[in-house]
Amino acid sequence: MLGYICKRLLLTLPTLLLVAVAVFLIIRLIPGDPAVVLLGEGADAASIAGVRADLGLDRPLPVQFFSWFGHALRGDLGRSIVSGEPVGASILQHFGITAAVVLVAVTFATLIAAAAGLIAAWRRNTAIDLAVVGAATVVLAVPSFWLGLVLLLLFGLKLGWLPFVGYVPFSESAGQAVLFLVLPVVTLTITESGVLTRMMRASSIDVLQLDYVTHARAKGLSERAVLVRHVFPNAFAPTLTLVGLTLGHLLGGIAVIETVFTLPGLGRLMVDSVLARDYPVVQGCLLFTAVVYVVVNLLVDLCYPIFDPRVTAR
Amino acid sequence: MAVAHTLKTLAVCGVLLLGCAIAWARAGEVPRAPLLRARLNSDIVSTNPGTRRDENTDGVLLHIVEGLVASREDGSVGPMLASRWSISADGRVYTFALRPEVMFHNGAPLTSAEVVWSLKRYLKPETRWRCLEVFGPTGIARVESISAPDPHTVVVTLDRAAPMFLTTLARADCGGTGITHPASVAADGSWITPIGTGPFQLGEWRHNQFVQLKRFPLYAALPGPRDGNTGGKHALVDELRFLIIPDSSAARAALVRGSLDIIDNLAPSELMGIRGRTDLQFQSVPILDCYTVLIQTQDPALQDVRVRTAIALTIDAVGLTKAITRGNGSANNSPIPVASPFHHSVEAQLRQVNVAKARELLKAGGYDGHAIKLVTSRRDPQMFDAAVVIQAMAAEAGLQLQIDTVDWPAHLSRYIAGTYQLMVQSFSARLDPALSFGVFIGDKREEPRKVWDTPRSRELFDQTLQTADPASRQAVFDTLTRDFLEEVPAVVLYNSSHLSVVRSAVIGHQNWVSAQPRLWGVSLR
Amino acid sequence: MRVWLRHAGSGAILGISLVGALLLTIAIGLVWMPYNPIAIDLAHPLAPPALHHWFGTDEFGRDVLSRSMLGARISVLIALATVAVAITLGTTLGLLAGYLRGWTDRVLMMGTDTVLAFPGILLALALIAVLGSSNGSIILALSTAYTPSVVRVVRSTVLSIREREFIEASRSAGDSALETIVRHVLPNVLPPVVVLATSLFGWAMLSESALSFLGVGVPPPAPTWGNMLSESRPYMDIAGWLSIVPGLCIAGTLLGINLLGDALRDWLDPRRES
Amino acid sequence: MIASVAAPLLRFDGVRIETSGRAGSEARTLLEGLSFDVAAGEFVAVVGESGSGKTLAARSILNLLPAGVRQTAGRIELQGRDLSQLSAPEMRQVRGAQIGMVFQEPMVSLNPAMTLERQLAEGMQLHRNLPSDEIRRQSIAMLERVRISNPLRCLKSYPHEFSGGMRQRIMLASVLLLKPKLLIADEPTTALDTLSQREVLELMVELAHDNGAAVLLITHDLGLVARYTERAIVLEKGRLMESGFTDEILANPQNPYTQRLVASLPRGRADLVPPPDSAPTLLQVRQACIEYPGRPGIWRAGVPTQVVHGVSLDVRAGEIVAVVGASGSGKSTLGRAVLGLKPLAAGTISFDGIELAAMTAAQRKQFRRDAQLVFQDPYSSLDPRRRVRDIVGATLRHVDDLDAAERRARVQSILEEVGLSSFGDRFPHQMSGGQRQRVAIARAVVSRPRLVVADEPVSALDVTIQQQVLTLLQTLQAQYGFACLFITHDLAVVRQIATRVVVMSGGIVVEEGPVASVFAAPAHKYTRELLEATPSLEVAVLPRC
Repeated sequence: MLGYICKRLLLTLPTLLLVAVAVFLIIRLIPGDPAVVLLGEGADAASIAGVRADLGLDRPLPVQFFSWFGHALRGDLGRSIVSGEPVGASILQHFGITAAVVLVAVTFATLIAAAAGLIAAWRRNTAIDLAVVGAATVVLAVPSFWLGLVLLLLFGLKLGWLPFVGYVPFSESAGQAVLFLVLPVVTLTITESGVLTRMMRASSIDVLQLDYVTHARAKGLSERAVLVRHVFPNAFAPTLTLVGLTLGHLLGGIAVIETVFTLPGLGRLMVDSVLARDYPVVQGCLLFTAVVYVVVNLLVDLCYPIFDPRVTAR
Repeated sequence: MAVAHTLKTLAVCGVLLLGCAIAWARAGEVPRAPLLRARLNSDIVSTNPGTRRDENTDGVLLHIVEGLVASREDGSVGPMLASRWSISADGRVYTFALRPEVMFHNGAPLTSAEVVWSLKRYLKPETRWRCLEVFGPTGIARVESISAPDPHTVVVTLDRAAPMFLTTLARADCGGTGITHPASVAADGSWITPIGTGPFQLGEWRHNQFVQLKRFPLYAALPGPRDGNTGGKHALVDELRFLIIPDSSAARAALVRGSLDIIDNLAPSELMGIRGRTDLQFQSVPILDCYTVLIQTQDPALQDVRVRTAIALTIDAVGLTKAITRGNGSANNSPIPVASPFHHSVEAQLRQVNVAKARELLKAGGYDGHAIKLVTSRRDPQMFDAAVVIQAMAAEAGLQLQIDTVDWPAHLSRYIAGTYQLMVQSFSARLDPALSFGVFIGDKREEPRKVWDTPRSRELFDQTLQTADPASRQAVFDTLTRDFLEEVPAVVLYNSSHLSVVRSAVIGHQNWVSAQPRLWGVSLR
Repeated sequence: MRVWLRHAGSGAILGISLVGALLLTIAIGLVWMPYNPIAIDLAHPLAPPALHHWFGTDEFGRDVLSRSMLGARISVLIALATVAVAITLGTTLGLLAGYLRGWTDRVLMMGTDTVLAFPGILLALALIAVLGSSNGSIILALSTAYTPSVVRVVRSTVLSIREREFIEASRSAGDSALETIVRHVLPNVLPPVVVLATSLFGWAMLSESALSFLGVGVPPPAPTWGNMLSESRPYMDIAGWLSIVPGLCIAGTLLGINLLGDALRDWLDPRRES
Repeated sequence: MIASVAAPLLRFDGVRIETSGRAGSEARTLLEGLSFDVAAGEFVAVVGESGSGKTLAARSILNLLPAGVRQTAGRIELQGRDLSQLSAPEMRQVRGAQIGMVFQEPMVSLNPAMTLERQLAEGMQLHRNLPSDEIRRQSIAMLERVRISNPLRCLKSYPHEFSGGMRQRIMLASVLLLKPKLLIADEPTTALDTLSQREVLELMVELAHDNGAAVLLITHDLGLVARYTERAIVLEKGRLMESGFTDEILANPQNPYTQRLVASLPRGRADLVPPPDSAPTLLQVRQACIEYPGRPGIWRAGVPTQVVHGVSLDVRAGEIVAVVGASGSGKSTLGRAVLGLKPLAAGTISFDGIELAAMTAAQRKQFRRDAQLVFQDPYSSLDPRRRVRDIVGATLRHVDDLDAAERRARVQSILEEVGLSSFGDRFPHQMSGGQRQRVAIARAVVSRPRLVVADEPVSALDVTIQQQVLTLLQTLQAQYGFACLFITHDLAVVRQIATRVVVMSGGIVVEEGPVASVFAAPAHKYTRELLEATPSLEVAVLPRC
């Protein structure tokens, strides 16, 4: 198993290197100079050049890249131009919030999808099936941020049940922090459950037609036992891959939902740092996202054999 | 069996999540009442006064640090850490007498040594002081020496007379030339934290979430009531917390539901839905800022004054101001703000919209109908809205303007490099009219961001810097205003107001001509 | 066709009617609009839906209905262009990777993995910031973000077709590699690609509005449903119709497109039971 | 085994099965008025081609009909008790405990995500409350009984780790552990090759006899019916054609359909005449070796696996040579290599004396025209997106001396010869398996090739249609005189069509020679086993009256 993990990680190194180079170049192509942003409207040429020297932006590009990437490999992502904070720490702090929302939301979405998909496939072409498919299709059509806006308007503003401004971290008061996360989690759960339900239903339909399901019934098992013990594990395997893919992307930051609910998550951090030309933070964030994407996909592949033993970790 | 497996994996996910939640539950102190909560629309950029800054940063830091002198309510300069000062006959030597009873936040008394250290630090190039250029070759004067004959006296000697010296020291964007204790800086010169003499001291700064200030119990306040950034500054709450809420409707909703006490610099568009409420107090005080359309006179299409005049004639400043500031701004075509004591009859002239004349001038000026680019940014909603309105108004006269919305860094870079045809730009409050003109006038080769570069205008501008007598300065300002309206290097649109709204429980909040928040002397019922 | 319609059931009919409504709105918009969508009327900002302004006005007094009609045209244009670029580029690369295998396959797959490692929206954000926010740069940015998913679908379909016996039959009949691809592989790749195109259209429209939400969308004053929605944010509590109208337009269009996509999948692949 | 006087074990009485009118389509009758009895311990076959309703009959016993299909009339009695009236819990008591069922596809008849131990124990835990170690002991005993090596390891492993034959045996073990009174075997060995088919069936018979269980064998293969069942029931398109003792029905079938069924069994033909010795050798294969590249790791290249090593054979012009062997013996790979579709690792293949590898472009173009391939799976060998006319005309596109009109005429004439004259603009999915295979043959023959390689052309078809396609191939071969390399695993077909036979096993040729002599006195052990394991041969031997 360990050999397989090392091999997989080695395979992703070139991709990560490519991502690092791409990020490094793209952010520098964006017009607008971080030094100018720092000094504001009154900046004169001399002090701009001075700040650029301080930040090492005047060094040749390759030198800048290798010094940054060298440190990155050792875990030091440098300091933010805007706040001077170490990039690594601020990424982890923002990532914590994004991870909390994404992990909870994707877990709920997966549970909902697994149940709804299975039952819809089991009771095909009946009222339940049409309802589930209808709901999933509608959910797929609704833009996530609009849904967020409506929920915020309804539960935050009008009914005032849930706070939605001035995020209070867990350290401040766990109760408040949880309340803040309810709305974003609900929004994300609804948005993500749509595609997962459709996937689970399709794979359940395929599995239900296979002989070993009829065989299970022929053994005298109850319908429930057949569904849970025989249909679910085999139907859940392909859905799990989709969950892995979604998880990989969402952990990269749900910028839009974080904007709607003013959550200082990784997505928000990335958008702000791109808009403020905070090079180290942007580079750190995107590299971190790429690593998360790779690790999550690896994790999903590792627990895939639980559902489908044919796929052994070769 | 297979199902047990699935439940096991989901349980692992749950535990992982719980671990995350507990990991952050560090012991944080429970907020104590009374706590005053104000709002910032974006995080401060640093705690180093007058260096890495923006409007929000200046506003917050002026609660922590104080300069030798500070602006009064009417914009003039008054005593702060220096109880009085004398100027030599030739206007070059300034002798400041320090107030004896002032203490730093770390308990050390204020002596001339710390003042000299602070002033010298500001003048060092690596500090990147915003106002260093004022004392550079293109500035008003060079500082020859700073000395401390005794623990309570500081003498500053300039190379020539500079009536604007004290005004510069008081400028908010220079950090009020705040005096800080040497312990604010580490051994290697890197900035740690602002140890000032203000009514509040810095508490916790949690990025993108809040800036917390705590009351400084040993603060030695000047006698008498508040007077601008000076006068009696009393911290009436134990803790002041600036919450960072970028989204305006979220901030408004928080105010309505009581999880926020003060929304200070409110954008006019955020006013809707608040004005009618009884549980909120609303204030609007004109300030000395300026919203203008800069014109790149070196651009081939805009070199002809007739084209520039035509552009100015298509803009109905009164209508535009009313629409954008919801009636809280005052239309104004002159660089001197309406609220400035130097704003008289000449400055009050307003161009009347004349679409026919504008078409005629455009034709005469050789405008061939192709689109002229108007650069704006979303950072300040008023700038964005102004561009949209100007474009619509220009279209009436057949003038094709194409809006180029860029984000704030790109906007600033193009402003400083002068790479634009037209640009909607807003300048923060300048308490002295000379500074207001200084934004437009300057040598384009040296500073590409200046728009008015004629020998006559620069000569007149220097005069305003040299003379201290208000009457003669007013005459020069009138001439400059007339020339400005004549040559149209830019079209000033309006001066906005400092809009703020507070919960009824808040007592003593009073805006003034400077745009920054002022939260000393404010308490909760 | 009629048989298929009855068989496809209500989903397809609803899908066709929604998409039809969208196309009708755009067609009418080309000829007539109640007001000039860009003209401002500072006298009546934020007027609620009433007789002369059916969908009310925005903060500049511009008519929301006219802006929705013009917005429909631009949003659909951007989404269509993005789908066109992503599909053509993605299909070509997918065909090469799937059929030629070997090094081309490995290099192309590494390229797609790199792009996929970026969160879509942020990649688009960075590209737009570089190219300046014009319709063209948005289309380029969005198609770059979505081409990898097309490459992956096409590649996996080609891999399965490649093993089918009629490919061997074509080679044994003397067709060259190119002829085999054009005559046999491409026609069989089209059905899954067409279905993917419909969901891609939905994603593109969602991303365009998300980009406007983050402030880098289509530059004003041209309206798209996305930037109308993001500009309606400050007035959500006092002028709800400003955000409800574009939201419903986007949701309605996407619902129509998705239903059409499902119906297309069943029609193009008769063997699959609905 | 005379039927006992008491109520029979299983009785079908006027059973009718219909599709429930759903989504507009009106109700269709799939099975009408089926009545028959099965006595305890008796072996009964239900015979019919695809679409005859035999599987539906089997599945209706345990009420396992697919969605949208219902039993609308008649009674199914198990020892006098009508199963169709049972409530769900009552039916669940019957399933597994009283009646066991074995399915067709070994690949999907066992749950891939569940260890075999749990799948075997599942039935026992449900119907017999035995302690788990007792269940484990019985499972191991049963596995040994079905000749599974190392039963302990087998319990811990997953289905995909076993071959098709072993999997069917494991399934038998799991069903018979519960000692059911009736075992329904729904085409249990159709997907297996001849040798493992024989093993599984003989095992099934032994175990049934041990437990005194009756067996209801659902199949389309008359050979199996002859060898393993006492009575048979013949179905066609949902109707009972004939029922009675197996050997009577096979000896002199009364019903015309049964007669056609028995007649379509491949029989030896005396009139097969080998080509004259003067005929030149068209195809020479000398010491051919073929490899499949292994899966490459990151650095090291994949380890290739040898599939064919050192095979030599000749085909003379106009001669039909059969290549016979089990699946995995390399016969299909050899067939493709002969057409140059698979590169040789060693050895040579030459056509008309010219080595394939050394052919010039022009020679290769001519070779493409002279050598054609007919595939096994009608669903995969025709491009679903193209009309029949394009498919058949594909090879002609590369023939220069024909203009468009002549090409169209040539295609239309070949379509007429294969009996599909009006099918020109149809799509493959609009045609039956038999019709598609005729299109495949038309495609191969239209360019007047001199060699046709037929890779198991009929094994995917029903018996009656198989006969029609074989006769078509023979008439075309006689008419155009092309040589044919006929690849199959069914020795009965070999006897009907080929004059010479090459027997392959494990990638090498174990025996070769004229069909008559090889069949009469097989020299190699493998050939003998293969002959014995082919049941349909015996039936064909029966006197025709």
